[in-house]
Amino acid sequence: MSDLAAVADERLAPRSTARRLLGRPELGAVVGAVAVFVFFAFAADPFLQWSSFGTVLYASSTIGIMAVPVALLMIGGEFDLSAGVMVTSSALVSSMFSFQMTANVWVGVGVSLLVTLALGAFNGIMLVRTKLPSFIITLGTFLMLTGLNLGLTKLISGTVATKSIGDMEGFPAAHDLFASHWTVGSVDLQVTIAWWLGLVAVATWVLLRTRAGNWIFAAGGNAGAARAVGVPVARTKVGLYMAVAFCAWISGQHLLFSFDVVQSGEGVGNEFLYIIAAVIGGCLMTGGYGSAVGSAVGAFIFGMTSKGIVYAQWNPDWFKFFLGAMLLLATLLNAWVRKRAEATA
Amino acid sequence: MSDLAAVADERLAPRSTARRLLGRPELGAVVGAVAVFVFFAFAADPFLQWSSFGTVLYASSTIGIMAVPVALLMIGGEFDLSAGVMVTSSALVSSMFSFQMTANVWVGVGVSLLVTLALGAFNGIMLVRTKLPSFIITLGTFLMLTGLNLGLTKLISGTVATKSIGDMEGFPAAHDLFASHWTVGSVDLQVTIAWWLGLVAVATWVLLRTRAGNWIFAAGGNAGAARAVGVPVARTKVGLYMAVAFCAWISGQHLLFSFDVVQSGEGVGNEFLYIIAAVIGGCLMTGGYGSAVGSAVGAFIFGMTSKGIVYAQWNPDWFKFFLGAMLLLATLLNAWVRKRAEATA
Amino acid sequence: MTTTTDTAAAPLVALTDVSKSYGNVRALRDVSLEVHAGEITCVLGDNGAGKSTLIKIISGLHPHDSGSYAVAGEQVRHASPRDALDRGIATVYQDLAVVPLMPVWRNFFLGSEPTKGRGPLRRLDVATMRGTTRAALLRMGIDLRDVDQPIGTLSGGERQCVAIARAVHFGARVLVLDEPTAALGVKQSGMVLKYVAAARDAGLGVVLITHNPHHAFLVGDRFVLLKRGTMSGSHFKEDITLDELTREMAGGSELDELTHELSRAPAAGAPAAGDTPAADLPAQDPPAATDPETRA
Amino acid sequence: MTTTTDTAAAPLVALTDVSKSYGNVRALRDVSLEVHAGEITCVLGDNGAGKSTLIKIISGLHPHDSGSYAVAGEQVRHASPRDALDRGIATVYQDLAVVPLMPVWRNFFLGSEPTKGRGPLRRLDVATMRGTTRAALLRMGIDLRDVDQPIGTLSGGERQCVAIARAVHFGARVLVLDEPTAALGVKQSGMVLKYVAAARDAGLGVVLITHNPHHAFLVGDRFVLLKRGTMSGSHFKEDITLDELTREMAGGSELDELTHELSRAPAAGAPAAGDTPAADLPAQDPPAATDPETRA
Amino acid sequence: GCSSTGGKRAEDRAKKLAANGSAVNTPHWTFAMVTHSGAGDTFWDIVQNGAEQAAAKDNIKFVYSSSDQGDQQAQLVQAAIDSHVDGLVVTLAKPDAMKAVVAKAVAAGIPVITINSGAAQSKEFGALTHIGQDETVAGNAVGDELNTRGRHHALCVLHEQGNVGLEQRCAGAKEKFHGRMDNLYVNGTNMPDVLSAIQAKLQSDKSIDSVVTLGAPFADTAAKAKQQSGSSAEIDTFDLNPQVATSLKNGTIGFAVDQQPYLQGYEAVDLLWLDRYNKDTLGGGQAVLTGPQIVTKDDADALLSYAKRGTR
Ligand SMILES: Nc1ncnc2c1ncn2[C@@H]1O[C@H](COP(=O)(O)OP(=O)(O)OP(=O)(O)O)[C@@H](O)[C@H]1O
Ligand SMILES: Nc1ncnc2c1ncn2[C@@H]1O[C@H](COP(=O)(O)OP(=O)(O)OP(=O)(O)O)[C@@H](O)[C@H]1O
Ligand SMILES: [Mg+2]
Ligand SMILES: [Mg+2]
Repeated sequence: MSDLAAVADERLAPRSTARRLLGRPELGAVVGAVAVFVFFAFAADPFLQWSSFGTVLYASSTIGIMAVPVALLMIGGEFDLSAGVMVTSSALVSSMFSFQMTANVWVGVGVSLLVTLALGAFNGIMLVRTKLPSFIITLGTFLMLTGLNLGLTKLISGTVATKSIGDMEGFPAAHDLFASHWTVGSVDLQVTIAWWLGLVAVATWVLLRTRAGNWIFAAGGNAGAARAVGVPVARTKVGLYMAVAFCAWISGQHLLFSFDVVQSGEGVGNEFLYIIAAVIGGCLMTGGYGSAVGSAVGAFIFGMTSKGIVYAQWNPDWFKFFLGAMLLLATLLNAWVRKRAEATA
Repeated sequence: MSDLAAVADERLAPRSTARRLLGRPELGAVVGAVAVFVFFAFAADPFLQWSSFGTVLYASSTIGIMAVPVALLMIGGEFDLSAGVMVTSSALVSSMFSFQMTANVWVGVGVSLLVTLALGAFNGIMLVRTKLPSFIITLGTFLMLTGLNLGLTKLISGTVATKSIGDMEGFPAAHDLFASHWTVGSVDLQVTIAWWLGLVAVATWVLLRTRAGNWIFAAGGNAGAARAVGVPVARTKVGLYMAVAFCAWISGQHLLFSFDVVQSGEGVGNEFLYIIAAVIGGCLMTGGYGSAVGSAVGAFIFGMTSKGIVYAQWNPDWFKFFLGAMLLLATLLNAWVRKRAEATA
Repeated sequence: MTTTTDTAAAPLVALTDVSKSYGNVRALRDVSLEVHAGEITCVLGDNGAGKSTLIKIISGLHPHDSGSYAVAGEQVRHASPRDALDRGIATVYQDLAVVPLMPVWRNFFLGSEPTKGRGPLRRLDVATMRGTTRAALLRMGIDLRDVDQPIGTLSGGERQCVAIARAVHFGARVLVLDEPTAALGVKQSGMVLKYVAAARDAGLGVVLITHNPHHAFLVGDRFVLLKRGTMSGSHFKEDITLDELTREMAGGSELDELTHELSRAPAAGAPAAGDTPAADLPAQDPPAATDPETRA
Repeated sequence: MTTTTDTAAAPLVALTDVSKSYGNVRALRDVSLEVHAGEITCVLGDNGAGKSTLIKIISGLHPHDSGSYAVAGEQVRHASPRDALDRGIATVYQDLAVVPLMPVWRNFFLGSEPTKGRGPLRRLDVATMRGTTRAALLRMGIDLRDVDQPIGTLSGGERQCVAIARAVHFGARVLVLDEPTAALGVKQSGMVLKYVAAARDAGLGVVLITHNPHHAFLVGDRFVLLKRGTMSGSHFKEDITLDELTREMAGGSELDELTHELSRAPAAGAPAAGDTPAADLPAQDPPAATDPETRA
Repeated sequence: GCSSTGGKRAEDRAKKLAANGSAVNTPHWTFAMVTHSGAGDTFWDIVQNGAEQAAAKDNIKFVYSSSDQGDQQAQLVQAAIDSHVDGLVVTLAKPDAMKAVVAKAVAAGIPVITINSGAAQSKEFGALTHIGQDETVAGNAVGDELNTRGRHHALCVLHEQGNVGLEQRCAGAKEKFHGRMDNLYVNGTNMPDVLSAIQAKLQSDKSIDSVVTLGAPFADTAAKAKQQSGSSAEIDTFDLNPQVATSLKNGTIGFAVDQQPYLQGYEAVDLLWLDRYNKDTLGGGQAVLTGPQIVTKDDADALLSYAKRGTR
């Protein structure tokens, strides 16, 4: 079998490392991000200030923290429409438990973690048990949580917002963990940015270097085949929903500890921001393809665009128009770059 | 080839007509609808009045008119997130054109039809040209239309709502076509119900009895294979987006002629009601499967549930919770019935 | 090498020095091929040699990167399979082009649906569609319980038969078949070869891809051999023997070694009735180079 | 009928009167099968006969409706393919169980990934995975350019080889193969049969599905014939000849008629070198019942 | 572990339970209120609290529903008519959408009272009376107050795009304000977005010297944004809540303009009851005004405890 030796293959066109890098899903999005950045650097003077950079990063991180598990879930072939309100639920539980029990806020934080994980598990288990599309299941959870958030808050607090827990024991420490910020030079950096980057790193490691990551790709790429070769698809999906819940818990605690008070109606609609970030970052809607880094770049593009329009002081009536146009252009550029990279690679 | 004769096949278990009927996608949803109906008939006294029936039917029809093309689009494998605001855009164009030009309202209605169809075509052409997921494309259109609705209305009318066109030429006739109602006994029937049923009939005919219908199923079921056997997949998808636009135009004209005035901020979020109706009615999120009748039943379930909760006078804080729970239960029942029907068929 | 033929007219399909890359994978390099009316052109080669890629270029699914492609003497560049179909090129793809959730009869006519009535009443001729589907499949030896069942619930071979029956039914001038018999049973394979021969006799040009040199040699008129994306040979039937063909397909010398290994294997089992293990070998594909006649 | 064997121990896999319906389609009725260590059980039958369904029951993909299923004497009811894998049953599915967008090496090890490190640092042993994949495929004669390319971009046969190599690599006690050679080239088919024989020699039980009676007869020890969902025969190798087997697979008498039709076909082309058309026929699958020996 | 400070116990200790229970023996009528509010809005929450308190007192079954879409709101009114309620309270934020269905209610013999928006249309539509304050007038009050405070460049933060009431508030303020006023749309259901958007705006235009939020919950966030972006703008707001009252008290917020939502709900139900019971009307055909009231540091102390119990 002499001709089977692993010598350079004549059927492969040579391919440089640069090109290889360009072929990665997230690096298409990076080009989009750079383009958006350059655009606003010219269009909006204040955009290039260091302090603005902190604001943009903060806006990106609050979306990005949730975009990471949502991207993982999308790679695993499912959606979670309840992700937005689950953040609020998590904050509400934490706040109301601490307040009503007059307990140290850390107790509330712990209870909230358990409750939120249970919500995630509920989504996942309903999904694998009923075999209904995740769109329907999580839409049901979304509506129910929206109702529960409002109904329970009014029942317990008597108003649509929680009571302030700013004066309770344990608040300062919890605030430090979830909502502190440091000033580095003239940039104000929120702790959410650290959470965000940490989550991206962990998710990337899990996706590329663990069995669970392999299973996530397989569950989304071809669930039938994955099941046939013995991948615990159901367990993987439940785990993904719990990962979403875990990050919702982090976001929820941030919400609580940075604003003291939680409005029960919040979070509705945010689920789409997370999905947008994941998709801009290169996740396929159909599952089986994407990356955590991509979702971070997607969140960053979204953060830059939505804040850049404010910095540019464009007519606010047209805000959504600009937002839509920018997102479309960024994604188009992303797709175009990827196509070019593949064709010439 | 004697053994190939088309005699009764021993490999087929006998199967009655009733069971065959039960196996159809939409008839699973029908069981869900009946269950919801019976439930509210007991839970809400006013629900069984004829007048309430008119209200429920009207509520269902306003969703149902859009659920039909959205279901077709989903069968064809795509989404349209801009469907909700497109209804508002269509109404705005019609109203503002007539008013600003002091033209007969029919001129505005005509212009609106052209503009709306152009919006649909834009969605479709962008989709097939860029090959980006429809989620991203129509999300871009959604945001841009939301911005345009507000920006243009404020630019032209100076406020967020249009001026009344109730006193303009042609209004009565247009009102009759798009927003009249008849009283049959004690039931007040809106003309939208007729539009709805008409659209369901046409869509069913197209889906099951025309080449276009075959292509829609194929485009959603396996676009690659469809293309390989010569189905004009791109043309089919553009056509589907234009069908959504056409129905958005009908809905938009109804909105305009029943209230004289259009609020530029409305319509946001309705796209999901349409998708919900289609999915409850048995459309697959992944395309290739579903029916127009199913979408109608889905819209009816949604209409009954959302109005039934009001008739039952449950605590409004919990409205969303009940809505979510009922939808989930209806869909679960639907899925369960279908599974049973298939297993014993 | 395959430039002069006894058929005077321009070939139905002529590819000249065609290349095709997928990203940085060069799947085909400088391949030439001619399809003539009333002839069967067999494309043979190892796994991954580029046979399906060649087929996909002919059927308009992929554009070629370089080289020229002529249909009946006219230079073409198909933008979509529709163009190829309109020029009378019908194809059976290896990764079957069927829509799993659609009923068999709808799949059969997909893209070329017969209609009746006119104007807004123009509608699918459902009765004809069902009837034709059922009949066409019955003729291939497939007795479907129910042409209304989703094609995704058919067995692999049944699905293959639907695809072949469809191509045969619509094949106007050129019939392209990518490993049509791979998933088929004994009876169905025979039927398909019969169809291929019948199509040829009816004056169609046929392109047949197969891994079975026996099948190829039985019906083929010319043989194009691909190896790792390049043409490694092109022969007329009269210029080559089955044995040479088989040997060329299997990559020559390594095969003998393998045959010896395998011929020892069945000896571990019960001895076969009448035949020696070695005598079995010729009858099956891989070690066919050891055909009794050849070895004798 | 297949209850007494020379191997004393309980069969590795024993199905007794197993039935399975998909909705109102009765795909299998009262089928029995035994798989013994060191033996190859061939399942033969027409398209749509229910072979893949039988395989899917064995590999835990579908539960059976009635009848019993024992692994090594113990009654089982597999809830998922994982259960079957854990009992040492590795399967190659006809509709390949691969995840198209994932790289080849990830697909190869999917569901049984080797890891290194411990605790939170436990991670995929990527180097081993790539190396093993490349080596295992090279041994089958597939020289992949790049084990990192998505498996969906491989040719049909290359994908098939990955699936087989994977099953062979992980096959602990029972190896189940559904038409493994269908998409394979001459060389690869030979390799696969060699692997099957080697697995058998190593003491594994093998279930092999094929449409090729020659392949089956070459390596098989027992033959289970399915016809339209029911068992139409079950034979030991010593009880049957290749010819009888072929005839039974093709449905008997109709075949002769077909053979005659086909044998006329090649006559329209140029005469084959040395061979008469009729002499070609035995060498290929469908009309194999007209083997020279048989007709003589 | 237990917290020694704050929490429910602290609240309970401070809480004075208001006497409750109905004081009349009229039949158990059902009154419905249909508003244009989105879900979970603090302002409308207080309106509801007022209405419920009046309902408890008057032995009324009170049913609330709301939708921020005009056609949906009309359908909800229709549902109330179908349910044969004994009285109806509606808002006319989108008067044209409500016209027909209010006429229907009147025709069906249901007494209708309009609240909050729609002072101009109330009478024409056949309502008994109108209670409350047009958003435009409330906006005007803010514009005037900004002038009084010598502001030059104000920012109006709209927490929902295309919401009629919010647009009216901003437009009203702009109308009376002599300086420049910019609009900023934020996503009200996403507090971090509100924070970062206001922050971005303040960073990009240092000349902004006052920020007006259109809902109480956003005032605190605006204050935070101001602090983090190093701006010196004054934060002002519509509506009250406990946090705004506290911030008013300690000077983080300049002023709040209050329409007394509690009164709008309470009076509407009470007047419906009075109409049923005694054919009494209030206002003599004129709208009954509930505001606007400018609340500053001086009033904050007194209002804080009421805000905490959800009635101011
Ligand atoms: N999911 C399904 N739903 C309904 N019917 C099915 C399903 N899967 C298979 N069948 C039917 O069951 C019968 C047996 O199918 P199976 O795939 O087992 O055949 P097979 O013997 O493997 O055929 P082949 O040789 O063509 O692969 C076929 O007639 C097929 O139509
Ligand atoms: N979409 C694609 N992207 C990248 N590489 C591809 C793609 N399709 C095919 N290839 C590569 O091109 C080569 C030729 O593939 P092709 O499918 O034409 O082979 P084939 O001769 O049909 O093989 P088989 O007999 O196994 O079907 C293969 O090595 C394959 O890996
Ligand atoms: Mg191929
Ligand atoms: Mg099979």
